[in-house]
Amino acid sequence: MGFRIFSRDFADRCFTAFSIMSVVLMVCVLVMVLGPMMLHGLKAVFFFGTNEFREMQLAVFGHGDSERIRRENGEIEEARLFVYEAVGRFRRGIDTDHLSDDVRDIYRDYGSYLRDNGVSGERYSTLRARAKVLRDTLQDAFESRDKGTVQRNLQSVLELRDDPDFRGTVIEAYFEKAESYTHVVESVDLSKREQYAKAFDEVQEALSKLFGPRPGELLPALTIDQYGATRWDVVQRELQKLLWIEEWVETEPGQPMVKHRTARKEFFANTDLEPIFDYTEKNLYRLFRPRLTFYWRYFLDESTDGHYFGGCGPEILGTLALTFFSMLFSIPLGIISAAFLVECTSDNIVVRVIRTCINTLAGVPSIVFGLFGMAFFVLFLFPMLGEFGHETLGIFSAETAKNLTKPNILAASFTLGLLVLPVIIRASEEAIRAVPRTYKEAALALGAGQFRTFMTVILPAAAPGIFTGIILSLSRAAGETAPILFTGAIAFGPVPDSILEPTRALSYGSYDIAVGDRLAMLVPHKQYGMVMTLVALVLTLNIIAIWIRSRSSRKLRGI
Amino acid sequence: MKKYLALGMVLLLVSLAFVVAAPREGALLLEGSTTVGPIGDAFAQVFKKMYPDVSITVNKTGSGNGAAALVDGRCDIAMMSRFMKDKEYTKAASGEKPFLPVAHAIAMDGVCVIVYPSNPVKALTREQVRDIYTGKIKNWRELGGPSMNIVPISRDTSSGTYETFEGLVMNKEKMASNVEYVNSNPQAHSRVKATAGAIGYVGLGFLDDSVKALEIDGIMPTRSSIAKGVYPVSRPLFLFTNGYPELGSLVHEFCTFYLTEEGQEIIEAKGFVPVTAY
Amino acid sequence: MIQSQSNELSLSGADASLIPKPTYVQADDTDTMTTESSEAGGIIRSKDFCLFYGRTAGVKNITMDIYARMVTAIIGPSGCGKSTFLRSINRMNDLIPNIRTEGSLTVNGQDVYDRRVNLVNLRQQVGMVFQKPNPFAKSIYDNIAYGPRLQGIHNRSELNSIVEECLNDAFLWDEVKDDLQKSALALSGGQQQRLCIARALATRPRALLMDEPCSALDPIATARIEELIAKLKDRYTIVIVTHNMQQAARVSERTAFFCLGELIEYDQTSRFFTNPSNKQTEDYITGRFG
Amino acid sequence: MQSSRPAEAARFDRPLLLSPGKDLRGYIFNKLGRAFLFLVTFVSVVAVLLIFYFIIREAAGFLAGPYVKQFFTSASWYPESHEHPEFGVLAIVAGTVYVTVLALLIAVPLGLLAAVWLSDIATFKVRQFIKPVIEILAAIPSVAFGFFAVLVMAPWMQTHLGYDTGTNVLNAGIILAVMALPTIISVAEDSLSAVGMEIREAAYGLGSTRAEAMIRVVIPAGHSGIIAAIILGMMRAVGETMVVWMASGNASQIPSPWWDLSQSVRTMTATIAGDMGETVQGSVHYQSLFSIGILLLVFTFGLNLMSEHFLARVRKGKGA
Repeated sequence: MGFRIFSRDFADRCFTAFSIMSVVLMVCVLVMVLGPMMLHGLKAVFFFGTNEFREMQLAVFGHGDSERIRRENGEIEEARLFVYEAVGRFRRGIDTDHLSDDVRDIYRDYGSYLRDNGVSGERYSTLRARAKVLRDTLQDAFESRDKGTVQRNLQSVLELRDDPDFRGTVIEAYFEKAESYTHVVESVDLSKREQYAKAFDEVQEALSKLFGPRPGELLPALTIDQYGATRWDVVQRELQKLLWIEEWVETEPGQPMVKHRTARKEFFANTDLEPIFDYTEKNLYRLFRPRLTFYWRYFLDESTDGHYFGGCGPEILGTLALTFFSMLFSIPLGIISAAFLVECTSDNIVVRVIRTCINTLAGVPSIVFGLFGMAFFVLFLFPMLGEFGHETLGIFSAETAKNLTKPNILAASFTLGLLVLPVIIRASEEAIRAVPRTYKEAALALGAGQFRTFMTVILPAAAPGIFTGIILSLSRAAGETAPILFTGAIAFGPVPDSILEPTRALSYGSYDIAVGDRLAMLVPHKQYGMVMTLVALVLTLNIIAIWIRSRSSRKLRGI
Repeated sequence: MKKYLALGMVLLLVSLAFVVAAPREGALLLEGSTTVGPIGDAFAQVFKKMYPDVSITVNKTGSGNGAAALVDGRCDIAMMSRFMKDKEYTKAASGEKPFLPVAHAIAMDGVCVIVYPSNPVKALTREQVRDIYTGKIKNWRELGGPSMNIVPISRDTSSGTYETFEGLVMNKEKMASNVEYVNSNPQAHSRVKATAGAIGYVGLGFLDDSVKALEIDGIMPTRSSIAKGVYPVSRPLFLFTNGYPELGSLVHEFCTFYLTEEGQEIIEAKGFVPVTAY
Repeated sequence: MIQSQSNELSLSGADASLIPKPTYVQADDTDTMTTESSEAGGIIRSKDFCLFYGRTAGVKNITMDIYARMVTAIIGPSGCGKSTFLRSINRMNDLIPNIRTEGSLTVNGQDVYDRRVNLVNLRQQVGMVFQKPNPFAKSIYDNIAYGPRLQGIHNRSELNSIVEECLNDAFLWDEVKDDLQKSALALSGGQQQRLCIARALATRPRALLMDEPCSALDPIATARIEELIAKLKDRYTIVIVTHNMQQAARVSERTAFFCLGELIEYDQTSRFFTNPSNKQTEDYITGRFG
Repeated sequence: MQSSRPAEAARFDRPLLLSPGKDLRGYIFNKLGRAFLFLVTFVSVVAVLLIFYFIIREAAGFLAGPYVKQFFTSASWYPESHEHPEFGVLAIVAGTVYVTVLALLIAVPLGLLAAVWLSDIATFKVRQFIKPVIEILAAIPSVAFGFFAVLVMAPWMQTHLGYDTGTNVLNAGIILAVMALPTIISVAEDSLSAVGMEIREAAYGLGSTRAEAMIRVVIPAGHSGIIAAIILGMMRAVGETMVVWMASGNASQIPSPWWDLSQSVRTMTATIAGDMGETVQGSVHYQSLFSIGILLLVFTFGLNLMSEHFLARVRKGKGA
């Protein structure tokens, strides 16, 4: 007997413990899934923005204090000058291709100069030939890796400096170049040129990622390449790439390799480039002016391509529109269906068939909904309606009829509405069924019709349960990707100005970022930012619904 | 009751406000491959600046759907990472409004075989890659690496990337049943990045420090080796139009944008290889 | 078994119903009675009425007349079908799936089980109060105003007067007049039941069916309800189902005794309790039942 | 109606008969209302039928073609092979079954226990707080779960459980369970709460412990809602696409040995979603995907019939 009581008690305690555990587990999962995502996502809104960010905002979206940004920019450009100059100096020794090109250009210019000045015949040929000798000597000097050869060639060029034939012509540029290259050669180990070249490319890339294109340089076509590091975390990441060379080194054959870091400063020791590494690291604040930014416009702004910069305003609008219209369609339909299933019919074969159909609908994979939506709404129903409305009834303009043949918000909303319909129906059905029969009896006995009874008594009493269904389906409608993929969502396009146009949406947007563009890999906060926005949006909608639910359930309990 | 009625009216008004709207100047619809999509996005971005009144929409649903959309008249330009199949051509030529799809090869893409960065294996031959994917080689030890099971990762069987890989590497042999499939380049990249024994393949643009590209048949996938056609696994990317677009039309301009300096710069920035050098 | 019993007992039921109509019908009210009901006597008449839940009979072969402006009590042991019969009158049993009726049950000469019967009008005119108080989760005011609003009365002052009048009728006005906007669920059980009665009155029924209205209440609350019934009986036709024989004796003018779904005896209350004609009735009222 | 009340009492002045002649408006409203309700409810049926029709239309070519036998008997899925395409769906069906069953095994007990906790153990205030929190889980878009599966779960499984690959049955099952849980908990909690206080009091009054009261009395009393909850949760698990596509690995194999949950599988939904966009419309591969769609619908339909049957038996057992 004692054992029996003990075991019953034990079982009860286990039961309680397990149920508490399951809820704790749930909350843990919530924190684990949602926490990092929200944290990463928040980085899209709260971050340390550099002046590059402010500059970008001003240029692309027209936000910000232009006067101040311009002033700061001037100061920053001044600070960066040191780096640019050092790079320029080093480049002259390492990257001589462009010097050779210049030399060739100058030679060509000289030809036209001569012709313009009426020089012709034999004199022309002589001068050209002389210039050509100069050109070739200079080019040899630039391309050679032997210091002696270089100096000899430069010397032979410079000897002709005072030649009256060349004075006052474009050829004078040759002497300047030779002169400056003489200085360069003194400080650079030309034999290392090959070795430096690749590392120097990396440095230049890291610098352009940090600072953006140099002032005066031709702007790249894409917005992403037009600005440097806009955020402090990107600055630090790129700085690491600038300061360190990372390599995977084999320890012994057949074993995993090990990461190995060497400082670039050491690599470039005793060159013009050496000081920039320390300089950049020490003056990072001065170079970027990071400031804690609350980028609330993230929720309003357009984005640049690949969602690299900017926000997700159109996506939010699209998601709201899609959710709103799908709910507009599915809530009344769902509640009416549920009412019919509970109130109007007893448990006969028709009801059973209907209920089975509804359950089956709940299990249709979302992608099939998408394809069905495309085949039925986009390709069949809407074009038919459009044609009918335009040609027979004349209530649609040709424009509207044409829009109806393309994927649009309405088609996507209907598809989403169908998708969530079973959830609403089942939840509402259960809620309506759970309303005490006495309520219904009371109303009926007072002479309310079935419709009145339902609207005034049963619906308010079932409201909390119905809202549960709405909450669940709202979330689903806002978050689904596959059904809208073919029916009304687009990756890029203008903000729609009618429901007969396709729209961007948060769910599809974040999916698109995740699967499409390599740029997105560089800005994970954008990827998570959109997911966070979606979660936050759905959350807001849910909180409203939950608030209404708790209000109505409180009312039901008479508090 | 009145409250609800008022709410309903407001909602109705809102929806009406959505329906009634001004028409746009012109429209350009792009649909198709997720691989070509980013190029479409970027081109569209540039076009939006040049023609602010034109509505350009880009949707990335896959090459197959792009082709179908072009045939159905649901889009103006289909972005495709593979050439059109016979069946699609037939459908286009025999539909209600028959037309001949015209291809514009806008860029080249290399399919690079990648492994986890600490993997010491540096180069493989096509036969070795094939043996891995057919399940003949199951451990990295057999290739001179550490003793680790190989986790082969492939793109889904209907993607253009898969088709390129299959055609150029697999030599009509079937992949083993344990090969995992992922649905996009970033996915393949992130799986390989996180799995020590993995081998996968991605587009050239997705190479970075966190994965290691392998030499195939002794050739490293680089921009120049792909442009020259030396690298064995590369493919062209296409835009398809409904007949050759009328000269000077928006579609024409869009489809030839890759020839401009700006267009090529964009293609390069997106990690692909331009077909012509400026 | 059921069949045989009903044959045996139906005679007594039929006999009991053949009772002269009440004598105090006033002159100015003659027009309120249709000729049919005046002739036959009852405003609610049931003739060989049977109701089946699926294949089980709930009540069978009930034949009785219920007269206007009188309190008719129905007593009987649990499960004897008295509630079922009561609920048949305004067709509240329709809520239960698979019910089937036989015989006729007329209200004011109209067979209520006619397929074309307007249930709304029927129930509006045959009100009902239930065993357990079931106020809506609305304010006291809205509870009372529910019925009038259904009938299209939205005028605020008119509603106010109806609410006050009905609450007064139900002896509730003094207790709740200061917080009419309070939720009805916050009232005590007895108050709730009186509220339900007031609510039923507000629809201005012609007949009021009360299904054990006091079973969940304490003696004081019960007394108030009984007082209320006494007050209302001049104006309404009241049918009350009760377990409590004393209550039946106190409030009703006529009493019916149901057993096993059948009507055993139906008579004027005074005669019923003092001189029951049936043995079963006698056993029951003297407590020897069972 | 407006006249003085006592004089009017007991007069049945409103027509009791609802005939077109006497009460035309009421008559029409009643009839039309019913028809309207029925039509609206029928929308879902029409939707299902249309979906069926649409899918069957697209799949017809395949089902009439030469691959049908192979479809049902083979486990090798090589739809894009140039020379010898193979359309064996067994491995894919097995994958769906694996993932769904695992998800349900995790989600149903957890969900029920959590629902019990919410409805009976937690204090009112805590419940008001926790329930929305759990519903937030339902608000997380599936793409987010997919990220989580690939970026967090998969590497974790590789490093801590020593699996070769982290995208496998276990991963997909767990993620699906998490996704199905909010639905199960929420709907089940509603139905448990709807079971009246009286029945609980009765059970406790007879000396039941909480566990006994819940398991023997309350849960059976709320069975209809709980089964609805499980069905909705199950349907969510079966129908989920993107997450499975990211988390399951999509290797078209039947795990061997069969209990090895660390192997990748491929589900029906993932196959449809993954292959649909890129494949040539109208090709054999395209049609075969729709055939999988039919299979999936039949699968869910069967599950539903089963649960309906079960539900009917429970009802009968209760004698109601």
